[in-house]
Amino acid sequence: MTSDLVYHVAGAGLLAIALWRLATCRDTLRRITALNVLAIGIAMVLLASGHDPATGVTNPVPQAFVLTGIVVLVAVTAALLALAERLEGSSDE
Amino acid sequence: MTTLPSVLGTGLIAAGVGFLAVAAIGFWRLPDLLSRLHVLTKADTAGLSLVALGAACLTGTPASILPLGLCVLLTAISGATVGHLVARSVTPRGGRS
Amino acid sequence: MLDFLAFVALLATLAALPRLVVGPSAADRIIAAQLAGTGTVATLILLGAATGTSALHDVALVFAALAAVSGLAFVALRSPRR
Amino acid sequence: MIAFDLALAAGILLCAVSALTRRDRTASVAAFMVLGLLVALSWVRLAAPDVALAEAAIGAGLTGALFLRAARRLGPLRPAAGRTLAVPAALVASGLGGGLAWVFASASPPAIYAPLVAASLPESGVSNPVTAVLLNFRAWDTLLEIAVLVVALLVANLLGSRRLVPVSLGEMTLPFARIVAPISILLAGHLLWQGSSAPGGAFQAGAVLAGGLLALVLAGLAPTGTLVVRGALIAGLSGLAVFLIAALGSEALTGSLLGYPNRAEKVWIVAIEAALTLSIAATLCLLFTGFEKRKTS
Repeated sequence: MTSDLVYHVAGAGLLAIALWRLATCRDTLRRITALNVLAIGIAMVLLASGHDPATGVTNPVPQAFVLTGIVVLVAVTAALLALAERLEGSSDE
Repeated sequence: MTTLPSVLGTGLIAAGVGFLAVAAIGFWRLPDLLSRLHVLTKADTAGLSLVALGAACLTGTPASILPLGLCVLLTAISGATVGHLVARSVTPRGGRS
Repeated sequence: MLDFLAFVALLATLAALPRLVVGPSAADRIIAAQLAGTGTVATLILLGAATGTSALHDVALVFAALAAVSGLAFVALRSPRR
Repeated sequence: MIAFDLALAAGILLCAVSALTRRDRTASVAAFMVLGLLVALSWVRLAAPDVALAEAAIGAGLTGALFLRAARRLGPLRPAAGRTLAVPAALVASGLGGGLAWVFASASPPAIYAPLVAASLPESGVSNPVTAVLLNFRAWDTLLEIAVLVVALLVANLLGSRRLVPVSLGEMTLPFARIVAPISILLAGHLLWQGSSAPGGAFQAGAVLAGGLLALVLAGLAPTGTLVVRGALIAGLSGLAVFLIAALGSEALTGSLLGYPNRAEKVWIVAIEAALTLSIAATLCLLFTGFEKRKTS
């Protein structure tokens, strides 16, 4: 029980830090990083709530969601970074 | 429980973890980048090899020895390559010639 | 015993963090990340040995195989001709 | 092991804070890379080895390289003006975080899905519950996920992100490439094949394959001509095509979309996964290397 609680709290902490930086930062790269941290926090809360400490088994449905989320996130991050690089290039010219 | 392989394995793992800890301290204490690179290429590789060797002693099945050996091989090569490339990229001549 | 050793390996991994934060040059920070990668592989091997799950060997192997990619990216993107 | 968990959680939070507050771009990216490593360890502790494999493959290889490229191209961080929102934002964010921690810690999650999945596992044709969920019970979600990958690929293509021009890094990278690239291809095949019965599967295998290819590209050892890029683009799009054809084929054969024919489920799943592996690897590689060859000033 306690071990799950640690990851619950850590996931919520990641979420809070990421939301705070998303709201206060103006830098594009920093915001994309914050989005990634936010996704990690959500994944951690999901997996920790799906973990059953009695049997030591984690619910496969949240696992599949998180797995899907990781792959979607890296694709979205790449597209966002391409967009940021393009914006930067056009503002300099 | 206290058979020879398990004692040997635990000892090797303890030695390996000791190497890793020394590497961490050295990485913090060494004065410049080029000396800190030694930590990555030597102490860390030695520590990981000892850990993997100890883990192989503890489990002792071929199915686990193969991935452990590959782990050591891959990290040794990666560490050496990255260390070399980083060192070359920070030397003034750019490492050409 | 193995639990404790895994904990020490984790601490050795985390010990790369201060150098990552203060490390004067960019190369120092990347090397710190590489060092943390090696430490993570060792921690994974120890966790696998402590709990007897062989699936962790695959995770360690994936880390070991791809450890150099970010270091290579750093050097390749830094070189003058890009 | 509670000490391990506490140290790991502290390390994760520290990494997140330094990734989001350091002014030095490289420090921020490196801290994010270490965050990926530590998070993979925490997935292992939460008994989710499938997720840990994917996080390892993507966090160790791709994300770091992507962010390094962006940091390089975006230049140093500009000093930001205006801190008026900082305090209210901090209050709202910590309130949300604290509330979430309290809700999840106090609520006991209903155990509906795990027994359901365990009960219908024999019908799915595979014995790894995560693969069963991904490619049989909720295959629709996975189909849409591949569609998202394709959309990201098209967005990057439309934006015309600059193509990375590889430089040769010298002879020292040759032994590295000769050993690491074949091993990562073998590892991808191994993960793909064992995905039906043990942790592994298309996503992990695709990410590992992409990492191996990326190492070759970065070392200047892989061709990145226009033909190669076009071929990779077709490979990236083919995953969605194969998945759609499989969906229509299963509709024609069994009358339900992605309801595989009886006793042939494993064949269908492994075939779809093989196509997805190649397509995911090609997509991730292309997203890093870019498409258009443009003069960089």
